[in-house]
Amino acid sequence: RRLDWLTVTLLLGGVLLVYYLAPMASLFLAVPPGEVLGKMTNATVLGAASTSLLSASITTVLATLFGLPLAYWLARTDAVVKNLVLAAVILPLVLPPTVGGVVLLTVVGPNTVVGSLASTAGIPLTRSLAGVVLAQTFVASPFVVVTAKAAFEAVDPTLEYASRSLGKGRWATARNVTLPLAGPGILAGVTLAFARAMGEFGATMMLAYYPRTMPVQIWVSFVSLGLEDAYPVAIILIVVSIAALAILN
Amino acid sequence: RRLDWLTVTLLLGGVLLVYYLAPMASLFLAVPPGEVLGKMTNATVLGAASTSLLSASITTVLATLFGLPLAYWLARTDAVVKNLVLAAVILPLVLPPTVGGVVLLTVVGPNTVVGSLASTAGIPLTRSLAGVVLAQTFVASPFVVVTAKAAFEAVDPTLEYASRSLGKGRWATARNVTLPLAGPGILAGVTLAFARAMGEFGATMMLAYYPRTMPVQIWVSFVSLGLEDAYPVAIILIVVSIAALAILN
Amino acid sequence: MSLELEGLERAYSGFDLGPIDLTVDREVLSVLGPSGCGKTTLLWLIAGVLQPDAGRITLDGRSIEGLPPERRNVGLVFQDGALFPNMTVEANIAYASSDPAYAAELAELLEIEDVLDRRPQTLSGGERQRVALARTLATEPDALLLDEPLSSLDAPIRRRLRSELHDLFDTIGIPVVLVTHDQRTATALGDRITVLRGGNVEQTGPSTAVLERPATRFVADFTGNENIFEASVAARDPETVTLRVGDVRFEVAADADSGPAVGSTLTACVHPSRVRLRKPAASLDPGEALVEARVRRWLNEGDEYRVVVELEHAPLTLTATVSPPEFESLAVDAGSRLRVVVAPDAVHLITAERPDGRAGTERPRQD
Amino acid sequence: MSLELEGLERAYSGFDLGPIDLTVDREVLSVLGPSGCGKTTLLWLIAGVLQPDAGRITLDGRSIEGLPPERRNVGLVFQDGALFPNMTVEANIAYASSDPAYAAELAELLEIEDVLDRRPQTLSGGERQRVALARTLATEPDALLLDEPLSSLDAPIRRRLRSELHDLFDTIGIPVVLVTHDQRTATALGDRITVLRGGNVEQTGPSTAVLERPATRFVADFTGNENIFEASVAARDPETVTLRVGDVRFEVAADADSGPAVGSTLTACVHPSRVRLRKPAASLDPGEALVEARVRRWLNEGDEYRVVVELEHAPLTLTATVSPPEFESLAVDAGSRLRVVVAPDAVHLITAERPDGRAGTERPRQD
Repeated sequence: RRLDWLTVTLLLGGVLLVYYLAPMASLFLAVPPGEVLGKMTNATVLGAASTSLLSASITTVLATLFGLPLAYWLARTDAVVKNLVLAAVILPLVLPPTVGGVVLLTVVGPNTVVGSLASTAGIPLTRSLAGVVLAQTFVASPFVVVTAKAAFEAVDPTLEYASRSLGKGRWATARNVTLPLAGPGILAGVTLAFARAMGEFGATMMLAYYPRTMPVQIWVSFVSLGLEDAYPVAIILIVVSIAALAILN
Repeated sequence: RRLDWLTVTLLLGGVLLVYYLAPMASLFLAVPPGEVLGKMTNATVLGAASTSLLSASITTVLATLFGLPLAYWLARTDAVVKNLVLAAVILPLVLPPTVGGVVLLTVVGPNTVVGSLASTAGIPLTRSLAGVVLAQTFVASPFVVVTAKAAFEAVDPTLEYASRSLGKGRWATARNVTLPLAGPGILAGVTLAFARAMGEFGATMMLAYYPRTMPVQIWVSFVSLGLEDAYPVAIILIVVSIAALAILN
Repeated sequence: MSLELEGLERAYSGFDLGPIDLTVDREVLSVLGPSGCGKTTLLWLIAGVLQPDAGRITLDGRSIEGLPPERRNVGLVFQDGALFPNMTVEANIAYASSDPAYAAELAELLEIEDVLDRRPQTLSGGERQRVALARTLATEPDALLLDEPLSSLDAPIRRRLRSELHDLFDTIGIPVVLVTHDQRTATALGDRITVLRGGNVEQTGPSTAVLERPATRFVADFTGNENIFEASVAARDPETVTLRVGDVRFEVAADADSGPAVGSTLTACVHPSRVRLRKPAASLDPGEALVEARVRRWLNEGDEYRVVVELEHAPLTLTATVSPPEFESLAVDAGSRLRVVVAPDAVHLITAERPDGRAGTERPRQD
Repeated sequence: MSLELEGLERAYSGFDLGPIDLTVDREVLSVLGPSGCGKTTLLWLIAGVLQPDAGRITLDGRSIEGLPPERRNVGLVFQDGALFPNMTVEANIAYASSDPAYAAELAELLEIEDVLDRRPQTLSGGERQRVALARTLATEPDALLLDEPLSSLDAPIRRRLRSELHDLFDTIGIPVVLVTHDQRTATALGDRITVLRGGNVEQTGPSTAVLERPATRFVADFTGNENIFEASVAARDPETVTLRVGDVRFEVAADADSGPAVGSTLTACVHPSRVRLRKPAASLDPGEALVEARVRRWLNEGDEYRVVVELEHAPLTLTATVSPPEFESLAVDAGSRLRVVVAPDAVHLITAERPDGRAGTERPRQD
């Protein structure tokens, strides 16, 4: 009885933990810090970083703007179509990103109606920042919806009823009661969406190989110059991920 | 007052819904069914499909085997390191897959100790089915842990205490009470992990461009022969995703 | 000022509430019923949190059933308070009222001044109820609804709050509807009582009338008239009905309008507090029926003893509640002999038996 | 067979339980206390669901405090039952017992035979309690623990189950510990009562003793001895102490050992059921103190009336409970004059005042 049950489960699960953490440690051990830091000021790296930051920020704003209302609706409705709508939101989450790229290209690709109209108007939807944002939004925005939905659901509807029976309308209730209480969950969803947008690779490769985001830059560096050349960007992305983790906790 | 509050939120959120669903519909409209069905029996497509199915299955088994104990530990422990362990599990979820590929290569790449030992033993860890599984496990297994953890947490610990005070040990309690009650949540986690493994692209590209999984095949077809050539595999993956969705609901 | 419900109906997962007709003037109406009888649903319909399927709600002459909750000016104190956890107690009250002076006055009245800067999570049950009440009163409502205001409180707090609420309701002068599953709270606070069962009104009337003259077996049981038995009518004159159970006869005061035929069988009930026990050799007051009995068992319930006796000449078991001094003077013990006295006005005849099939979700038999 | 706790301690989010010393033989011990006083924690420590920080637990001579719950053979009936929702009622009971005949016997005893094939979610509160009890008894435990067995039940069901449990405990002949916040349940079911406050034992003793001779002000208030007042000792002889409040004198039976000095001030309490009201012109029994009073208000609590009177010659307000027939014969109304009778053995002197600083999380004053 020395070895208790919970310890046994941790030992088994520890195999996964080692598998998650050892490579991370190994990277930091393998890399000569000076050299990598030097490469970080390289123009290609800086370009990829600014493309990623800009596009992920726009994506996050779009996802929040449209995702929060949808999350609230899903949390509070008892409409029969609720489950179908929820399925539509989860579909991009389980869809492989490359497939997401393929289906998006059938709508916004250069030879489609939408794509060619936009091109004519001077806003090409592929191989452009717009294309990056379109790819990231498809893949990342469901995180806002799913996480914020759970946060809204965790707010007892009785509190909203109480607010309204005190004479406050829907909007005052949402502003003073629902949003403050759902705040931490909403922040988690927004953070997840931003992290996912920063890391998006599959759909972006299909829609917008240029301008290169950081994940695409890692791939290009790796193929053309070898693993070491991918380190600087990888380290920036790891730092961003750990920052996101810190916000999530 | 005709337009009620919930309808307004749905109208706003509907923008996202259209963005998720229109491309899907567009793909099915754009594709001549006969032609695509014909291509599906093509040897390349079949090879990619069998590689994906086999590797995703192995990944799912590994993720479940080690992920469930870890999930149970996370759900039931009050150890102080709990949050750190949870952070380690979420890290691969927020890490871009290409970065996952980079860090894995620093451990199992051909020039590393582990990689060269395995190669000598006749099990190369890159450009092999083993490499695909390694990449997919890193990216997909956290889904089992996170979802099953929530499922275990939803099982009232009082029920476990009740079982034990009725004279049943830890294992009988887990088998008769905890697992049956957490079952649906665990199934959801396993399904998500399988779907994520089927769709894995970024880390796989870095670790094992060969043998080609379906997402890699889509990319190769798109680059070498154009969008239409990517359709057959994309449609198979969409069908798999929708099946996963059906299980999740 | 008056609150009127007319034909209010709502289908609700598994059972139907209503149709319900009730009028509440400047008084307190207690809605009493078991869990799941539709009490909370009724309040939510009046407050506008739920929409009725049919029926009208009129407050002070204006029809309010179509209005959203924020425009009804009906104050609802939710069960457990529904205080906003993201605000202090003071902010909770200020949220409801734009008049800081009035808010301060209410805080003083309800004795919550020293918790104004605390968060709701840190309050005790009794404090939470008071803050919720202050917050609702701060809106100066035209009608006040309370959902189980005293449940889940410890006894001393419940006792204190019960008498404070009684005084408060006396002073505010608006229709008050409170729902509860506790008969003591219902009678202590309500001018009138409505008993609800499976979504339907079983009886409405002044508290004493409902308690002492239950219309149905269900009301009798729920209001504590637990001595319910079948008896046959042995004789009848304009003022009394004589009931027979076994070889025992009871005289019962006859209602003017109800006329049970001699020989018919009917259901009677006696509240345990009206079954009086005497020593075997006790003397009789005029008009009292006196019956030999043997003690089967007794329970000490603290403020009173509950003594179960079996009549010697009838197949009937009666429960009597006895105060501690009385209990001691009677020297009650299992098996000991006593006399049972039941005054004519203590026995009530249950006339309006409701068919069993109409019962709602609760199934009293199994319990 | 006996269950012994020695110096049991457990630090628990915000307050400390214990050290607690208790011995329970083949009897029922009711642990009474307000919410949050550590009642559930105490049961969980005995059952092994929680581990104590210090102390010993002995059951039938063997030390069990180090054993996992499954090896203690202590039956714990959880609050709300903790039935397994993935099994039918029958499977729940079969899970606990390998003997189908005994399981069937228990189902018959507890009258749950007709719900055996149902899922726990579809049961009523009373059924759930019975099934949980049957499931626990099926393990043939050496001691039985019950957590709030009657809370959250409607009154008629609670009444019935209370007397059924009383009979059941009589027959099983093992140590039974039940915790409750309800004084009626504690006294009705317990041979002895332990009052818990903020994690510490405030008083332990036979039910009647705790109820009638509360050791502290807290116990007095919690057991319903709500008439608590300060009085000075006017005279003292071997059998009686004479108390003075204002111009009113009470005679109190003196304990042999306690000797309050003449002139000292002490705390006394009287249970409302022992404050008797008489008409203004009533005659006196020998030895009764009789005091003029005026009715301040009254509450109808259904099975009894609660009358608050102000003494005319002392700054003292007393609450009396009065049965409905008595209430009618007294013609009580606000402002009317009555006489108050308090028998010498009705007044109890509170001697062991616990310092206020030792109180736990509950703060009775604010409520």
